[in-house]
Amino acid sequence: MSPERWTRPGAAEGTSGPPAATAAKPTREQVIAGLRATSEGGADLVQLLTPEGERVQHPDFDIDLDDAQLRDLYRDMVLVRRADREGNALQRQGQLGIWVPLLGQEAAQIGAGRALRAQDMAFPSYREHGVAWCRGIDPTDLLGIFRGTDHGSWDPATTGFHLYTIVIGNQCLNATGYAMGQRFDGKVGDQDGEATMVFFGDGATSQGDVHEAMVWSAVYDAPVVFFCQNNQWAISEPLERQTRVPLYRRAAGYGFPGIRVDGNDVLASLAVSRWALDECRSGNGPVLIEAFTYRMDAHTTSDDPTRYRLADEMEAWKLKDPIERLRVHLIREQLADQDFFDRVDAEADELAVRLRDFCFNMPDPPPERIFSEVYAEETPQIAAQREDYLRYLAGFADDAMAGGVR
Amino acid sequence: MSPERWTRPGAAEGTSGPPAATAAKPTREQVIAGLRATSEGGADLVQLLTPEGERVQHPDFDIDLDDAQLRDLYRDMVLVRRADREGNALQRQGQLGIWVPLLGQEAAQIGAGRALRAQDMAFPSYREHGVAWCRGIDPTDLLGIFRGTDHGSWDPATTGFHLYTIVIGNQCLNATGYAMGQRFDGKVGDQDGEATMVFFGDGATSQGDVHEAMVWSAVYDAPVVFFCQNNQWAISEPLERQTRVPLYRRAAGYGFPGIRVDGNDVLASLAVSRWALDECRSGNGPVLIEAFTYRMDAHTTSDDPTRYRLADEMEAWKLKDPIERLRVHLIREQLADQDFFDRVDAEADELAVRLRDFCFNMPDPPPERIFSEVYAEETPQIAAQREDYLRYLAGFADDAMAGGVR
Amino acid sequence: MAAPTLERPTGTAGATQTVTLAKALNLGLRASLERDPKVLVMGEDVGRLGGVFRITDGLQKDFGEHRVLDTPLAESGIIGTAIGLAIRGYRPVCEIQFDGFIFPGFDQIISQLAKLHFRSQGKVKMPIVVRVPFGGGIGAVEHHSESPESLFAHIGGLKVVSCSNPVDAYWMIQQAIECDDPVLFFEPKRRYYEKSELDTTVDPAPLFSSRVLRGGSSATVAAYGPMVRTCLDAATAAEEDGIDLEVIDLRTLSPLDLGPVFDSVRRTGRLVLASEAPGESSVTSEIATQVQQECFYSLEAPVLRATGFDTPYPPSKLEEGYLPDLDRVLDVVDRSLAY
Amino acid sequence: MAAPTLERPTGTAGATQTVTLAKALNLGLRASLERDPKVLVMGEDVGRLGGVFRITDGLQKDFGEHRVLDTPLAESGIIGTAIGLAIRGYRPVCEIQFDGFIFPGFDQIISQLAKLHFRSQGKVKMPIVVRVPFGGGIGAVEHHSESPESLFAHIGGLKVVSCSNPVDAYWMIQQAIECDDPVLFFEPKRRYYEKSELDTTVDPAPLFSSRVLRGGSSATVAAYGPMVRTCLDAATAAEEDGIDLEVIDLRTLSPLDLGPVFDSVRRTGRLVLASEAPGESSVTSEIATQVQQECFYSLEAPVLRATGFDTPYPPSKLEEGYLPDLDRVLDVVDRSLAY
Ligand SMILES: Cc1ncc(C[n+]2csc(CCOP(=O)(O)OP(=O)(O)O)c2C)c(N)n1
Ligand SMILES: Cc1ncc(C[n+]2csc(CCOP(=O)(O)OP(=O)(O)O)c2C)c(N)n1
Ligand SMILES: [Mg+2]
Ligand SMILES: [Mg+2]
Repeated sequence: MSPERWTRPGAAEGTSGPPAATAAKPTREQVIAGLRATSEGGADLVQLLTPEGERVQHPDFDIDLDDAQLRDLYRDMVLVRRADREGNALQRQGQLGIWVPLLGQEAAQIGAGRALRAQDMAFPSYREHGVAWCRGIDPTDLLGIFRGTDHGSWDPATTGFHLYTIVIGNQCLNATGYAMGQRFDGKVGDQDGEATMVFFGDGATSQGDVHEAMVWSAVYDAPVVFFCQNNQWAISEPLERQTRVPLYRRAAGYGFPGIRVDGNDVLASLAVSRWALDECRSGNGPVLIEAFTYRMDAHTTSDDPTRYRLADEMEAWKLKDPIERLRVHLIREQLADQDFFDRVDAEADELAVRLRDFCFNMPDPPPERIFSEVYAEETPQIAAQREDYLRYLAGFADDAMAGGVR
Repeated sequence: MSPERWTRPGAAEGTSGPPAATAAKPTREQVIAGLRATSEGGADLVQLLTPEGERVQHPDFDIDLDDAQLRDLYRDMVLVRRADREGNALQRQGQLGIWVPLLGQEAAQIGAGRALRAQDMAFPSYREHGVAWCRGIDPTDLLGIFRGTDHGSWDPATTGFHLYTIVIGNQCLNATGYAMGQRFDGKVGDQDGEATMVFFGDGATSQGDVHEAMVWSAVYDAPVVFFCQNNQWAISEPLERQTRVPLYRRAAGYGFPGIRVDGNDVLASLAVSRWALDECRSGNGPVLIEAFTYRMDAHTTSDDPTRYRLADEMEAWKLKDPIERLRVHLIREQLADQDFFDRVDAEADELAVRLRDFCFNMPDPPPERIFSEVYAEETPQIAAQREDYLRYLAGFADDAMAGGVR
Repeated sequence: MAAPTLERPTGTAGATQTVTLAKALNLGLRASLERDPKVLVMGEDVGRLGGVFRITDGLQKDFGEHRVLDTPLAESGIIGTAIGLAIRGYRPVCEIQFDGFIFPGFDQIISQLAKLHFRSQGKVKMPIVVRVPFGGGIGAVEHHSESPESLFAHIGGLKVVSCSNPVDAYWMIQQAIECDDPVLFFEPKRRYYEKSELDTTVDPAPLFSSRVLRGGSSATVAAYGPMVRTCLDAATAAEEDGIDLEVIDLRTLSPLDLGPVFDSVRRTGRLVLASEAPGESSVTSEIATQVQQECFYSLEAPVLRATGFDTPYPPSKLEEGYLPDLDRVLDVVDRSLAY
Repeated sequence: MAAPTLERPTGTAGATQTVTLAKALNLGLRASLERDPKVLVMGEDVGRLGGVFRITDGLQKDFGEHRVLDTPLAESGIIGTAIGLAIRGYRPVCEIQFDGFIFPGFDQIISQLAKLHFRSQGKVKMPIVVRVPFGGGIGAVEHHSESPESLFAHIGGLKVVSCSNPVDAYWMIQQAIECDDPVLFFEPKRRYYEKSELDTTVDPAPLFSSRVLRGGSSATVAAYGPMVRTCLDAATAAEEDGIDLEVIDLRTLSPLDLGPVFDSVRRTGRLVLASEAPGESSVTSEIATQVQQECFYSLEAPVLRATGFDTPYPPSKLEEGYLPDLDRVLDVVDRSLAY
């Protein structure tokens, strides 16, 4: 939006437009076609690498990466996918209560995650294992949540990565508040400034909290990038249960930029994310990014997607696989040799084994953990309940030793 | 939005536009200028009657009213204003606990209210005395809320006017659900269909509920007109505490039309409301209308606007008074003579007297009213609490008769 | 309490079948949808998927997209639009996917759902059921194991019930839908797959009534939802020690139906309340308060409780310790008997 | 309980002044804003207007727009962004304009504010105060007279307090801001304009403590917030009838500090609890439950309550009847004494 638009709002927007033109409510087919259109490469989809691995130009966004950087992105995606598959397998083997797969969303997450700088803060939803990876969180640190030993074990302050948020949308407001703080602290205003990025899904866009976060961030010029991974599904509900029009369009209604990026293109995701974060650092936030991608697995290991979506859809998206396209690109442009691919695969195997070993050896938390850190200043009530409970448990041990029954 | 836009989303929207262009975050001054611009008659403001009472054309909206209809609109506005002023006075005299003035918003409300048909449903906020008037609710029926004898006494079903809703934004979802019902009932689809209109303020647009209502209504094609009275203030907070860009623009992000109308122009308000309701009846809903107007009095009788806004602003808006401009128009075009104006004034005087008399004679509700209609099927607990309480009260009477103390 | 007015679905009259609690709810919803065209089912994933617990399995297929609605992902939206639909004359049954996700819808529940009947003095009815799978014990992640029922029991204008077994599930969901008041309907999710015989020809008890499930003389134990099974098991275990427990299924949490509890306590002199929810300022506090008041001279011990601790719900590896189990219930019974 | 660490603002040391409860809160907020640059005040109309009750009067003028924020109109937004600011190291004090408007912010309070410290095992602190003017008696329209404190007292991870007089208001708000846990701070709005002497050199009592305001031997009466004054007046009135009431200001509702209540009841044998909130499943239920447990052998009468009815708050012409007043408190005292 050019500055003139701000002083003469709506002059060229067409939204107050002729009633005759607005009179056509879209049919369901039109809605679906509109929502899906860009998956075929609509004009508004930012793409730098085609599904066939061909590097293309975009008039507004570009990125200049050397060969090593391209290989690193590939490595990131492969390792993250492998960790994800291992998590899934561990759940199947009864080692985890549930797993939330990211399969298919590696490019969106690695692109965004690698755009973040050390001074930035990220607020994930519950599927951001790829972003976690970029923030230096070891995949083993994720296991506790899904095994049920903790609710997230890393330190948000030192990692720049908030704990997973499960209540849909909540984190968008928390991130906005954090970004307001970055601004209040005077850390925004030049290219070395700080920024915040918040992750949420297509389904989440319906929640009031996401709206309020957009309102707040616009009003306070908060340096926050709203990174929406539109993976086409909210559990069993397709995108058309949440919106008539592509999600990136919401931003215009709040007065900040909204961009739709090919979420299966790690280069585009990185380029757009960097640009958006830089905008925020410089004080031009917020920005909305819609990463157009696909959930290639079930919603979680508890879900059965065969009940609600067709295998065809999956097959179509497999052709756009985020890892495959970079692999083809690296090969075609001779940026990596077989040795590199073998080394990455070996590294992935090691990671999987390490994850597995770690998981099998995770101790159960002790009973007093139920009561720990409920408050910064513990209440006498919690202390008493812990004591009572431990005394009660000790009673069993006594009984057992005394050969007592029940 | 033309059908083509639906199939090729964003093609001509410019929202994914060049990063260089989006990079300019508006300054506070630009925001304010942008938000206010159309009050001076921006291109996107629908106006049919200028502040000077001159009838103008709009390329998209027009209305054809005979002289009697124009006079009726004038009468509506005068009577509603008079009732409003009387409510204010009654509060000052201690007859009401509080009054919520509509002063300045008569044209927005009468335009919208007179666009509603008998089969339509309206969901007010707490300031819609003008809409209530159009729905046939006698002003005396409003007094109970502000005197504290009831929470609204009219029947929403027979009047087509829901009870006042005080929790900001709630009614937008309720209205959307009602409109979904109109659709499910098969009452939508032609020019005789049903529609719903919901009223809320500029401040309300920040609430999650308003967003969710827009999401829902778009997804279910609900025949609901969102009628936002932007009176520039949410208690002490000016519009720029809620948004960077004009509010009608939100609609585009949800995929339905948004129109900004001169809220002090009863003709424009009526024309745009009719169009929007007809769209809804025909099945092309929802529609957002932003009525650009001004709260010419305090937020409520408990408020002191001198603490937060300048008298200048008020003076500027007085020149755009909704009643004055229609009066000038009627005179200039010789559509009404002095006798007409005198009769309306006399009628207003009568109304004021009637309101006053009614108010002074309102009985206090009996104590058992505390417990009445808590449930459709009363619980034994409520019944018991009522009995206990009435017995307790009877005890005082006994004491008094027996000359008892305390 | 009005007599139940439910007609039995003719097709299944006289049929006795073995059903899970989940299936019983499904059958109950189906019966209500069949009986009254104004009944709607709405929520996240309730349509094509049949809900994450499959409680609404097959309903969209049979009743269509306008009777069984997959909604956008927002709980305030679900409750808020259900209210509008109710004003229009519908009887929406909303599913909240998990207990911990009812809070985004809390405002509409408190400010509109609970108050509209009173506000309008009966002119606006709110025949809405909010179904909430609740409680822990299923090894889930955070926010999926909560017991927020007390929050609703505190609010005038709402009714709150919880079923504990398939037979009650089948009838209570239909009765709740028939009720002209808003009903928060708490379903014991960890009992969804427990089975029992369902004979649809036997008349159901009234919705807002408690029931003595097992007579006993040593002490009274009262619970609701998932803890009822635990308490019955505890009573069986206590038998071996010669302790004869009376077990009451509260079924309704607001209004409470404490008549059977008072009667029982007057005989046993002792009451233990069990619930998964934290005890602090809860439904069990209310029951204890009323019982000490009504049975002041009968109580031989204070009313005691076995509840969840006053902490957030812990990671699932700890839930076995958090949730009061058979042993903890009996421990509290022992403490009661020790007075 | 840690000793209070508040330094007295040097400027006003030793000064005794007559202040209203509203002014005391304003002074307390001012002292906190002065003491710690991380303290922020945020909410609807708290800036230029100074809040609808003028509690934040003059603060934006003196501390600037980045310390005292007029927020957009959305309570989930207020709480949700305050949480982010707290993660960033700020100590936000949120104003909720009226009790009935806290519900749109309920989800962020329950799901994030209450749980983040536990979720992160202490790595994320939540030093946030949510100020809520609460209760009735001011002749207001719907949603402006509610007493929702019990809902928060039920939730682990939150702390809930209420002040009843200017001196406590001055100190408690500062102590709440100094507390590293989230504190729901309930202000008795109908007492905003009651006055007392404030001597800022006298050491305050710890935040999470109850206090005996008046010794007595006939029965104990405990209350919080706006009902404390009512109970003190009731005690004065009862004197004439030779009834000697002990009055306790609970001050903290979660954690409860019932030590003084237990001590008192062990002496008097009788307890009457008073609150404006509906009694059902409330803080007063919890207190009754604990007292019948701890003082089982001392109680000569059941714990009784004088509370709001279990209905929605009525139109204001009826609030005098709805709210327990001096007479209703004494009526319940009489019933207690009759045992
Ligand atoms: C407030 C809330 N309601 C419901 C849920 C249950 N739930 C978990 S994930 C999910 C779908 C989310 O879809 P989307 O936002 O698209 O993210 P995705 O899972 O596809 O990454 C739902 C409904 C929840 N976690 N929080
Ligand atoms: C949820 C909620 N929060 C706060 C309030 C207090 N309040 C009443 S009116 C108002 C301002 C509303 O402004 P706007 O939406 O612009 O409507 P207007 O009063 O200007 O007509 C506020 C904050 C409320 N009623 N509901
Ligand atoms: Mg999704
Ligand atoms: Mg306004």
